[in-house]
Amino acid sequence: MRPIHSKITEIVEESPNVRTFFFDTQFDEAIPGQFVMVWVHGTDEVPMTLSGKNSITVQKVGDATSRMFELGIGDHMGLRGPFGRGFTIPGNGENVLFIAGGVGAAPIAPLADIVKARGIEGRTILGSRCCDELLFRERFACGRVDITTDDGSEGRGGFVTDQLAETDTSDYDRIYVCGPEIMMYKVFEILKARNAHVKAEFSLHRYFKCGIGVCGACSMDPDGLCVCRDGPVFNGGELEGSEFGHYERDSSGRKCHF
Amino acid sequence: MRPIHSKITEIVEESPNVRTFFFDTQFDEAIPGQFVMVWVHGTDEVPMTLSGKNSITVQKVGDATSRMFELGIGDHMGLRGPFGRGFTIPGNGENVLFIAGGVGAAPIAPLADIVKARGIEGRTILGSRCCDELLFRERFACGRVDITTDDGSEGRGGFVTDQLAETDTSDYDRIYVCGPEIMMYKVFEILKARNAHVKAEFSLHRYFKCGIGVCGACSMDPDGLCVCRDGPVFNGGELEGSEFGHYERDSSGRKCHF
Amino acid sequence: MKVAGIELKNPTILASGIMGTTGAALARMSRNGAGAVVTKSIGPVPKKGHNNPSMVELECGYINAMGLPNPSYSGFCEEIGIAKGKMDAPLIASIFGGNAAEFTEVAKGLLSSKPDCFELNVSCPHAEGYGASVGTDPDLVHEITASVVDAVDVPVWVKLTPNVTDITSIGRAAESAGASAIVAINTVRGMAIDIHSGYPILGNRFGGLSGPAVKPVAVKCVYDLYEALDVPVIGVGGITCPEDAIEMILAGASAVEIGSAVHDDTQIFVKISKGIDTYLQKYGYSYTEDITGLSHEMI
Amino acid sequence: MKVAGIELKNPTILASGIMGTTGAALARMSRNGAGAVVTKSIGPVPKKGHNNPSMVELECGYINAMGLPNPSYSGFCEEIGIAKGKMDAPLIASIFGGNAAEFTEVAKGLLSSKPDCFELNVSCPHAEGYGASVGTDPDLVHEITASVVDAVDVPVWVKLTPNVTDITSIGRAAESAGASAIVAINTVRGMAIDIHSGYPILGNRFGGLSGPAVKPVAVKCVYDLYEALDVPVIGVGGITCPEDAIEMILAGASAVEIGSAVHDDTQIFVKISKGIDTYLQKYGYSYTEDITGLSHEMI
Ligand SMILES: Cc1cc2nc3c(=O)[nH]c(=O)nc-3n(C[C@H](O)[C@H](O)[C@H](O)COP(=O)(O)OP(=O)(O)OC[C@H]3O[C@@H](n4cnc5c(N)ncnc54)[C@H](O)[C@@H]3O)c2cc1C
Ligand SMILES: Cc1cc2nc3c(=O)[nH]c(=O)nc-3n(C[C@H](O)[C@H](O)[C@H](O)COP(=O)(O)OP(=O)(O)OC[C@H]3O[C@@H](n4cnc5c(N)ncnc54)[C@H](O)[C@@H]3O)c2cc1C
Ligand SMILES: Cc1cc2nc3c(=O)[nH]c(=O)nc-3n(C[C@H](O)[C@H](O)[C@H](O)COP(=O)(O)O)c2cc1C
Ligand SMILES: Cc1cc2nc3c(=O)[nH]c(=O)nc-3n(C[C@H](O)[C@H](O)[C@H](O)COP(=O)(O)O)c2cc1C
Ligand code: FES
Ligand code: FES
Repeated sequence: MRPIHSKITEIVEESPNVRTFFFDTQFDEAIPGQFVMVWVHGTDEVPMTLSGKNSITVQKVGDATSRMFELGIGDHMGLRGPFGRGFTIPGNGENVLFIAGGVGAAPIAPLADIVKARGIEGRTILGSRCCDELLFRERFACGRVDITTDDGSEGRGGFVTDQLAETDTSDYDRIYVCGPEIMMYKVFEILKARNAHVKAEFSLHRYFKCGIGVCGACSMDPDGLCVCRDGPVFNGGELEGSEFGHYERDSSGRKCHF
Repeated sequence: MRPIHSKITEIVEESPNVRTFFFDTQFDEAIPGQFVMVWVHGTDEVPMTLSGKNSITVQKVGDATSRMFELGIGDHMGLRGPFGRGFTIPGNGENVLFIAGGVGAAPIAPLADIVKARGIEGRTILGSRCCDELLFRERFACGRVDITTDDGSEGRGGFVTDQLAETDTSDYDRIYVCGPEIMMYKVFEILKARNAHVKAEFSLHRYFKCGIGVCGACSMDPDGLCVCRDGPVFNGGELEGSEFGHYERDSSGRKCHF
Repeated sequence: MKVAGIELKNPTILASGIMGTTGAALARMSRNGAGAVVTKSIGPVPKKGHNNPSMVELECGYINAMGLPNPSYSGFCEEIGIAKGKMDAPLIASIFGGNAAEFTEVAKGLLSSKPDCFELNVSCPHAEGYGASVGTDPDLVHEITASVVDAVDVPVWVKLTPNVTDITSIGRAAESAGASAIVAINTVRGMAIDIHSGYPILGNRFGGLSGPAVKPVAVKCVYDLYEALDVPVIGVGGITCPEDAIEMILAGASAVEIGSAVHDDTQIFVKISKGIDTYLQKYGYSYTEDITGLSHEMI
Repeated sequence: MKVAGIELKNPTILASGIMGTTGAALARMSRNGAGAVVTKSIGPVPKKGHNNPSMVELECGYINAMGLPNPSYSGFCEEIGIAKGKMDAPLIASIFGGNAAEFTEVAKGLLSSKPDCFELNVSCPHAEGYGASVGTDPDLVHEITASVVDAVDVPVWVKLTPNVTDITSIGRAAESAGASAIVAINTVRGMAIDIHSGYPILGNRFGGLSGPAVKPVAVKCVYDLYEALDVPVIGVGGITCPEDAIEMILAGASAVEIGSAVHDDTQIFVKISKGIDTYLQKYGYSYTEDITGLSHEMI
C-alpha cells in the first residue's frame, strides 16, 4: 500500500515531550500492538504504535519526531499500516496485568480500553521518569493502577520492576509489557525466574526500514525473526536466548549493545 | 489473460475442409457468438467462434488452419477468451429464425442447442456450397430446417437468400445470421426492405490482431466500433450505413472491397 | 489548453497504436473525451505487422508486438481527412521510418491531410530497423528530428523509449533539433513465455510492456526529462485512472497520453479529465499547468 | 545441482537485499527452503542507507531505495560465519564498491569468512557512485570482474541492471573477464509520487521497481543473455510462484533468485522448488537443466 494521506484532526499534549496526534484516517481492523509507518514529508518515515484506531502518541527524540511537533491541526502525514503482529486479546475470564514504562504505554492503552469495555479486571503497573510523563493513566481505569516514578514525584519512587518484584504474578493469565528495552528485559528476567515469562508479551523496538518484513533490517538473533513482521509483539518464550536485552542494530546493520 | 494450454480431446471431421476440435478447456460462461483467440504454436493466433462450450469448428483456409489440421488428439493449442459480444439469447416465448451459411453455422449452432433445450420453436435456413459442407444440420433440430446448396446437391438449389426471399419473416421475433459477408449483406438488404433488420443479429468477421479492443485493427466505419469487442455480433440497426457489405481491412489497415 | 504548440481540449490524449488505425476510430476516441488523438504510427510502405499473438494481457499489464502494421502514408491520408472531418480535437500523426529521409518522406506525404502535429516514433521496441533501433542513438534522433522539423510547418513531438541507459541524453538531442515536446514513454522491452508449450507468447517472441506495470518507469522518465529539458514533456505509460494521470503531471507532464487503459474502459478520457479537474478544484488550482512538475519543488 | 561453480540445494536462491542483513536471517531463509542465499550487498565502509520511506508496496510490485545500508565487510564477516555455522546451503556474498580496487578490497576482506561465491552488484539503480553507476559501462564491469576473479578462489557471479540500452554487451564484458555466471536483473529504475502531498514517496525520491511488474523485463533480459553468453544465467525479478520460476528457466535461467515475494510468503522457496519438481515430473524431465533455455528451441 501507498501511504494514506492523513490529516491531523486533533493534537493532545500528553507531556512536554509527548503528543498524541489524531487523524482523519481510522484503522478499524488494527489490533493493539500493531504499528503504522508514519511518513513525515521531506524528513523521514518512522514506526509508531497505534495508540488508538486513529491516533499515534509520539515522544520527541530526533528529526522526524521534532518535525511532527511542528505540525498543527490540518497538516498531514502519510500513514501505512496497520502492520505487524499485535498483542493477543485476553479472553473474557482472564486476569491481566499491564506493565508500561514511559511512551511504552501507547500500545498497552488500547488493550486496557478493550479490557475495560469488556468489564474484565486489569491491573496496571505504570512507570515513568517523573509525574509529568505518566502517560494515559486515565485509560488504565480497568482496575488497580500502581504508579512508579524514577524521581519519586508521584506514586512509588523507583522503577516498575521494583513494583513488579513485590507483585504476585501467579494471579494473572496474561501479562503485557512495553517500555524501554532495558526495562522490558528486567521485567523479563523477573518473570523468567518465576517461569511466568511464557504468559507475558513484549512489544519490541528495532530500527525499521521497509516495515513489511522484506529488507531484514529488523531481524533478531538467533532465529532471524523480523520485529516488523513476526513482531513487534513477542511472547516471552520466543525471546528466551535471543538478542533481546543485549543488543540491537543501527541503520547500517551494526550491533549496538544496550 | 494468457492463452490457456488446451489439449485436443476429440476431432470430428464435419466435411473435407471443416473439422471440430474439442478441448479439455471448457468455457462455461461463454455466450453463443463469442469467440476465442486460438494460438497455433509457432504459426499464428486466429479468432474462432466457440461452436460449443469446449469446441471450435474450423474451415481450412490458410496457414494457421492448415497447421491445425495437422494436429491430432493429445496435441495442444492455446485458447484465450471468451471475448466479444455474443448473440442475444431469445426469450422463452419468442419465435426465432436462424440463417447460416457454410462455417457460419458454428456460432449459430450453440444458439439452436439452447432453443432446443428450452423447447422453443426455431426455424433454420441452412446453406452451403454443396451437400458435403452442410454444417451441424443435426443440431438445428428445434424446428423446420430449409436447406439450400449452391450446386443443388441437397435441398433447394441456390442461396439462403432465395429461401429467405420466400419466407415470411414477420412471424419471427429474432433472426440470427452468420455466413460469408456477401451472403450476410444480402440477407441484411432483404430484411431491411421489410424493416426487419432491427430484429436481426449478424456475426461479423474482420482481421483481428489484439482481439481485445485495443489495437483498432478491426474497427468499422463510420463509428469506429470494434468487431472484436463491440461485436462480433451486431444488430442490423447498428450496421445500417456502415462499411458492412462494402469493404473490410487487411492486416496493414488497407481497405479491401468485397 | 495550449501545450507544445497545439490547442488540446483537455490534458488526456489517445496514445499511438490504440484505436488509431482508422479515421472513424480516432473520431470515436475524440467523442469519448480525448483532448487530442494520436494516429497509429505510419511509415513509408504498407506493413502487415508481426504474426499473432500480437497483444496479450499479462498479470499486471499488457505485452505487445504489433510490428507497426500500417497502410503507409499514401493509404492513411484519407483516414486523417475522415478523422478531421468528424472531430474538432487536434490530430497528431505518429510516423516512423528507418532514417531521416524516410521520416521526412512520410511527414511530407501526410502534410496534405493537415495533421495538427507530428509525433516521431523513435521508440517502438520490437520493429527491426525502426523505432528504438534508431531512437537509442542521440545523433540519429537529432538528425531525424531536425529533418522533419525543417520539412513541416506544424509542431513536432518526439516519442522516446525507456530502454536506454540515459533517456535525458536522447531527450536533449530531440530538443536541440527543434522538437516542440518530448513524449515518454513507449513500451518497456519485455517477454512472456507459455510454460506449457515452451513458446514465447508473442508471434514476434518478445515485445513491449504497457499498462500498470510500467507506470513507475514512466513517472521516473518524465521526472528526469522535466528536469533536463525546457520543452514540455507528455507523459504516457500505465495511466488507468485520474490519480495516475495526476502523478504523471506532478512528475512533470504537461499532458498525458493513454493507451492500454482503453481496454478496460473506452470512456477513460472523460473520466480522467474530469478527475483531474476535481483534483485541481480540491487543492485550489486553476489549470493543469499549475501542477505540472510540482513534485520537483517538494523537498 | 551444480550451477556456475557452486552446489545448490535446489534452484531457488534468496536474492540480495532481502532478509540478508544478518547471519541469523540468512540461515532462516535456508531453513525455509532456499537452495542458496545471497547476502545484502556489502561495501568498503559502513553505510546507513537512504532516509525512509525506503520500500513501499505499489499497485503491482514494490519500489525501494534502501541506499545499500551495510556494516562494511569488517562488520559483516561475523554474520557470514554465523550463517555458515547454521546452514549447509551455499552462501553467496554480494559486494559493491565504487571501482575495481574497492570491489577487490571488499572481496578480500570477506574471504576469511569463507563465502562460497561472490556476487558483484554493479546494478543497484539508486546509489550514487555505486551499483548501476558503474554497471552501465562494459569496460568498468570488465575491469571490476577481472580484478575480483583474480583476487578470490571461489566463483564470481556478476549481477546486471536492466536499465541499459543493451544488457548483453555488459554481460559479455563480465563473461570475458571471468565471471562464472551472470545474474539478471536488479531492480528497474522507477518512481512513485504521492499525489496528495506532491512528494516523491521514497526518501531517495526515486528507486528500483521489483516484484510482478518487472518479470517480463527480467524474462527478456535472461532470454537475451542466454543467447549471447556461454556462462549460466541466474534469473531474478518478479518471481512469486513456480510458474514464474519455470518461465524464467525456459527463458534461459539455470537457477532463480527470489526477492520481494518473501513479503507474501517466507516459505516461498519450498513452494517454488517443489513446484518446479512437479512440473519436471509432469513433463517427463529429470533435472532443471533439461528445461533451461528450452523456449529458444520452440520455433
Ligand atoms: C514497532 C515500533 C513502535 C514504536 N512506537 C512508538 C510510539 O508509539 N511512540 C513513540 O514515540 N515512538 C515509538 N517508536 C519509536 C520511534 O519509531 C522512534 O522514536 C522514531 O523513529 C524516532 O525518529 P526520529 O527521526 O525523531 O529520531 P532520529 O533522530 O532518527 O533517531 C533517534 C532514534 O530513534 C530511533 N529511530 C529512528 N528511526 C527509526 C526507524 N526507522 N525505526 C525504528 N527506530 C527508529 C532510533 O533508535 C534512533 O536512534 C516505535 C518504534 C517501533 C519499532
Ligand atoms: C469473430 C470471428 C470468428 C470466426 N470464427 C470462425 C470459425 O468458427 N470457424 C472458422 O473456420 N473460421 C472462423 N473465423 C475466420 C478465421 O479466423 C480465419 O479463417 C482464420 O484466421 C484463417 O487463418 P489462416 O492462418 O488459416 O489463414 P491465412 O492464410 O492467415 O489467411 C486467410 C484469410 O483468413 C483470414 N484471417 C487470417 N488471420 C486472421 C485474423 N487474425 N483475424 C481474422 N481473420 C484472419 C483473413 O481473411 C485471411 O485473408 C472467424 C473470424 C472471426 C473474426
Ligand atoms: C497495442 C499497442 C500498439 C502500440 N502501437 C504504437 C505505435 O504504433 N506507435 C507508438 O509510438 N506507440 C505504440 N504503442 C505504445 C503506446 O502508445 C504507449 O506508449 C504505451 O503503450 C504505454 O502506454 P499505456 O501503458 O497507456 O498503454 C502501442 C501500444 C500498444 C499497447
Ligand atoms: C528491499 C530490497 C533491497 C535490495 N537490495 C539489494 C542489494 O543490496 N543488492 C542487490 O544486488 N540487489 C538488491 N535488491 C534487488 C533484488 O535482489 C532483486 O534483484 C530485485 O528485487 C528483483 O527481484 P524480485 O522481484 O524477486 O524482488 C534489493 C531489492 C529489494 C526489494
Ligand atoms: S524493517 Fe524491513 S524486515 Fe523489518
Ligand atoms: S483486434 Fe484489436 S481492437 Fe479488435
